Amino acid sequence: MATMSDAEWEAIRLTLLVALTAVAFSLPLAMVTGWVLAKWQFPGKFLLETAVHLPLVLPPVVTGYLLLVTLGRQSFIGSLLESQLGLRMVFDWKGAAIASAVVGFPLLVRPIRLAFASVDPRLIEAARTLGASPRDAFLSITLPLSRPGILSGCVLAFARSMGEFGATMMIAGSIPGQTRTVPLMIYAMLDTPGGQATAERLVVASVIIAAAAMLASELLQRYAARQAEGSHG
Amino acid sequence: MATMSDAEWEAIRLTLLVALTAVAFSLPLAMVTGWVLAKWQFPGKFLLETAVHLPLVLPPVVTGYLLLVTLGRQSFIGSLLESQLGLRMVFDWKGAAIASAVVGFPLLVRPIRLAFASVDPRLIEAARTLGASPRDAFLSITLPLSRPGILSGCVLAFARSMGEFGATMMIAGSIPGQTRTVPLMIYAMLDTPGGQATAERLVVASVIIAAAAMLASELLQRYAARQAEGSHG
Amino acid sequence: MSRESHLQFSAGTKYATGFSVELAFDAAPGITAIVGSSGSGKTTILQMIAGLVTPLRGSILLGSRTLYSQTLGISLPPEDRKIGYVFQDYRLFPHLSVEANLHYGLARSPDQKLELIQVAEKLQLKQLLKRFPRSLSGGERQRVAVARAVLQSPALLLLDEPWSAVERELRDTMATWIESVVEQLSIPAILVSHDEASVARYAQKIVTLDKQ
Amino acid sequence: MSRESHLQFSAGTKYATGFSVELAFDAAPGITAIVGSSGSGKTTILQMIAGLVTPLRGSILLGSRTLYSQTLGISLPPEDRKIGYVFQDYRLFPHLSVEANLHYGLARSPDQKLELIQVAEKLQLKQLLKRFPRSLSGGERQRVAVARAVLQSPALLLLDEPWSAVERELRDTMATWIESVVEQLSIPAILVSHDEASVARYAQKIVTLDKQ
Amino acid sequence: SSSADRSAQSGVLISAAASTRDVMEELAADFSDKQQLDVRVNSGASSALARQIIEGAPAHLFLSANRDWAEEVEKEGRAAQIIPLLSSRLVVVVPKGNPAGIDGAADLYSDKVKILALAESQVPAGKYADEVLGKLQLLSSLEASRRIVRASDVRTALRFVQHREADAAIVYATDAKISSDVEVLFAFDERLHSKIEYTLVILTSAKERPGALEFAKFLQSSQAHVRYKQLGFTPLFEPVDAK
Ligand SMILES: Nc1ncnc2c1ncn2[C@@H]1O[C@H](COP(=O)(O)OP(=O)(O)OP(=O)(O)O)[C@@H](O)[C@H]1O
Ligand SMILES: Nc1ncnc2c1ncn2[C@@H]1O[C@H](COP(=O)(O)OP(=O)(O)OP(=O)(O)O)[C@@H](O)[C@H]1O
Ligand code: MOO
Ligand SMILES: [Mg+2]
Ligand SMILES: [Mg+2]
Repeated sequence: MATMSDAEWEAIRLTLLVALTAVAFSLPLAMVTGWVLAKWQFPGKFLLETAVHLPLVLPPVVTGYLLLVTLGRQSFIGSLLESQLGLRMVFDWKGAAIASAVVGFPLLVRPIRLAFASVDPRLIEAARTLGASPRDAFLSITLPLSRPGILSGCVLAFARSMGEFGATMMIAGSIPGQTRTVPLMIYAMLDTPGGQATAERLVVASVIIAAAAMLASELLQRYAARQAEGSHG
Repeated sequence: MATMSDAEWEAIRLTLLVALTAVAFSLPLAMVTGWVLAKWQFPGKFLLETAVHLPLVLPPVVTGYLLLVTLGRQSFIGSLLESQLGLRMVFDWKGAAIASAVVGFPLLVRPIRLAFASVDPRLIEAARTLGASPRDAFLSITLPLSRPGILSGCVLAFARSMGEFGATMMIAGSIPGQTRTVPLMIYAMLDTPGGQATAERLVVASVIIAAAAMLASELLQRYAARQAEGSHG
Repeated sequence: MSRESHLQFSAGTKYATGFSVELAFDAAPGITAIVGSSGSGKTTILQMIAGLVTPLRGSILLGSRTLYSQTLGISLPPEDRKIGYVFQDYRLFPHLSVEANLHYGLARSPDQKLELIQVAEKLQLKQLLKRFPRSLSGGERQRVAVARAVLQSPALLLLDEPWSAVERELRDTMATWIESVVEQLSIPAILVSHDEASVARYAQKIVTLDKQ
Repeated sequence: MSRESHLQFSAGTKYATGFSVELAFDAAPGITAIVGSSGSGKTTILQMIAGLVTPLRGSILLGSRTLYSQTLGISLPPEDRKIGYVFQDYRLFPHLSVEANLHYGLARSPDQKLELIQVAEKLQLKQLLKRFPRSLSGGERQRVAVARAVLQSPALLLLDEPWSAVERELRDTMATWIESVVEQLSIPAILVSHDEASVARYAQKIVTLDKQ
Repeated sequence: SSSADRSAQSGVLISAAASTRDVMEELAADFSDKQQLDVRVNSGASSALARQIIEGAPAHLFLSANRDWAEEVEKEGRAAQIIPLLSSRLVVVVPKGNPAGIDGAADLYSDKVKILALAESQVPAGKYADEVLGKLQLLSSLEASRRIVRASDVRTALRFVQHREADAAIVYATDAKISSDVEVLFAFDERLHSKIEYTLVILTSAKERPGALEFAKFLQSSQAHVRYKQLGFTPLFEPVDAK
């Protein structure tokens, strides 16, 4: 890795920034969505589910295209963001983060939903009799017992973000040092004479980052499990 | 939908064929992998995890490129498949199914792993004392109790397959009526003058299929839950 | 006998399976036992008092507080009832140590009249405070469940088979201690137990639930 | 007394927490009780017999079969021991109906000497066959656990507090019935119970486990 | 984020068609060094680039692979000036050594070519190829016999030939130059397709951005002229030498 160029380091830095931002900012919404899907029953619930899964079903380029239309300068949201907050999404790493967040959202929600659904409701009842409000019981019982699922969702969404190409390319473009994330750079290098070596280095770097993420999640999981000596009381 | 052309119907048929084949054939391997990740502890386990997640971390085009190199006519495997079995993967729907299976694999494994890990081992012990071999206990206890997780993984992988573009394009090309799946056709139509309408119809069709899949999984889930009147004994 | 902490129960409910139960009784401070055969509805009564099963009719009053009233449309959420509940199936929190389990209700209680360490000592749990529920024996779990419910200094204590998994000697220790706690806090305790000896010895009043 | 179905237990183990237990006893066909205070290791002994906890030393023989032997390096897997185990925490299969729970061991047993319907009737479970464990009362669950273990016609029966959640009357029905089953099958049964009355009345032999 | 934000506020940004990425990045680097000005290149499919500009992407210049997308941008009022910059030849490539023994255009519809790789019809290169095959009256028969594989871009079409999965591909002469595993069999007569015209669009936003117009001029300098030719492009302009 001694031979990595500045541009490659910049792409890696950018990818990490985008992936972490995407996961961090979509996590709260994913938890709310996971909760609603796990605990509420309402007619047409599968429509919400479909909506959540849309970014997975649609080709990423289409998702990117829709984001471009939604957040572009000509759109209501885009113009509002720019005039009120001075935020521009198109050709910006923040746009790339939004693309990653949207594309990774279903991967984040599913395991969280499953985890919430499988927490034994009798434990929640016990917490309530011990003085915990529903919110308190969620934070002190449901949340820690759902840690493996939440972690799982984060790992999936993070990994997906590391490889996100189509949607990012549409909204953020591929500007070296600015929005050219690792996948975009790999793609560019694949077609460049002499770019093969760079592409290979970047693939290796992605793999290493992914391995680090797995290791981290594995350790966190083991730590949590040791804390609880297994989750079956 | 009365206006859908034959080519569009053909793309939909092909996409369903590819997605269902991909999920059906990768499910057994995903279960084995999920089991190993859930139940075994071994040094360097995170390396296996990383390997499983690679198709998520790498841009799909890169995955497709690697598949092309691995399964292509010039490769050992590819030439073997062609000479011995008369099977050609490149430019074939079977190649598209492999691409979908590979890209969807991490999405299939994660929830299954989580489900296996969260089955109460005390129930397995009880089954063993009642005369069940480990394999029997897996089939009669672990598997049915993991149904929500397995279903979840299948839904994710199926949905992902519906939207798979990059890897499919690399290995299967885009031959109308032969390997042009819905995402490839949407891509082709997106920027074609007059193609917008087709692209929109296909997006709508994808969404409807996804909704149907969600509805099916929801019903299956509810059916299974009714069977068990909830999973907390 | 202070009216302030008197339980007046008169309610009934019905499960989807067709089973229905109906009961009316008063419980003054001290131990009131509910006895009845297996499946007669004892746990269901306790769950109605705790707010975990909603009655279909009637009212439940605790001192001057209305916990439930069909006519008034009142149904206090469980966390506002200040009721300590020892579940028949314990329901310890698997991710918390014994100490954290005991602390759970204590930390959420406005008036902490009992000390964690002293209660743990009384119920012979002091050696187990750092352990997790998974590695406890049946009787140990049961004692943690009792300690956890008592430690929140409730206005009413519900005990569903609180000593079914311990030997006679420990059972007497537990019963005597609960008797003293109930007296100290001046609250009613509802005891469900199939152990006739301890019911006869410790209950001031016995309510019998017939299978309907 | 047939040697064929005699349990010879002489083994010990130790948990990571430091707790260790060691015991030697024989059990002939009929009911042998193990008594001892909460946390003294009764459940641990049963788990060693069933093959769920591996002893650190000693041997466990059932008739002519070696279930475990440290010196011979033998440890039969639980499913080959033909031991019916009523767990202290029941362990019913949540996804199976009562009937399917009862059927589970029966279907996997080579010689089916008992009828599901008759056992269900004896333990007053006939009304519950289509129900799922989640909606059963404590005593109902316990009876399903007992019926499930007995129905596999085991070569040895382990009963960990099998009637702690039912009233005196039903307890006697259960004990008398188990006594007759044990006699019919001519097998030993190991009973762990804190109910001194039923131990005194039904156990032919009492082994006392001291806290070490 | 800081460096990225700064350059977005001060530098010049050109959105360039994927097939011109290498030369544009090279010229941008040259110009940046000389002028102490930051020029960045955003590359992608011309269609995507045009849409991004229409949706407000902060680019100052746009190099489209054809005239259509340039005009699309103009229609939306974002173009200040449109300059035909480069042309290219459309060629047939085959795996090195021509294993199928393809002889000329007539062989494209013969048993020698089981798979012909083309870019998708909406990608400029694919559109030109369609025109050529249409004029040669080969397109419908090739399509009917399912011998045409469409690639998402022209480089992927090339790659299929590199890996010998396709027997031939129609690509730009400039693409053929980057791979040593393929050989150019022949170039099509330019009259068989509409003019290949890489079109430089000076966007309205270029006027307020110091250096943008200078860089546009640099792209038409004699130094650039030489580079284009080396890479296989045909410049459509007379060098106007910027100082
Ligand atoms: N959630 C439920 N849904 C349907 N029926 C239920 C449910 N919970 C309990 N029952 C039934 O209601 C009846 C009363 O149950 P309950 O748990 O109150 O009995 P109990 O008196 O506590 O019995 P035990 O002494 O065996 O614990 C039983 O027949 C039981 O099967
Ligand atoms: N998995 C385990 N890991 C560590 N310690 C354990 C484990 N299981 C049980 N113990 C401890 O070993 C001791 C004996 O446990 P065991 O369950 O055998 O007791 P018991 O005699 O059945 O008690 P009870 O009558 O309360 O059920 C207890 O102190 C318990 O805390
Ligand atoms: O450079 Mo293009 O837009 O792939 O023809
Ligand atoms: Mg009960
Ligand atoms: Mg025990």
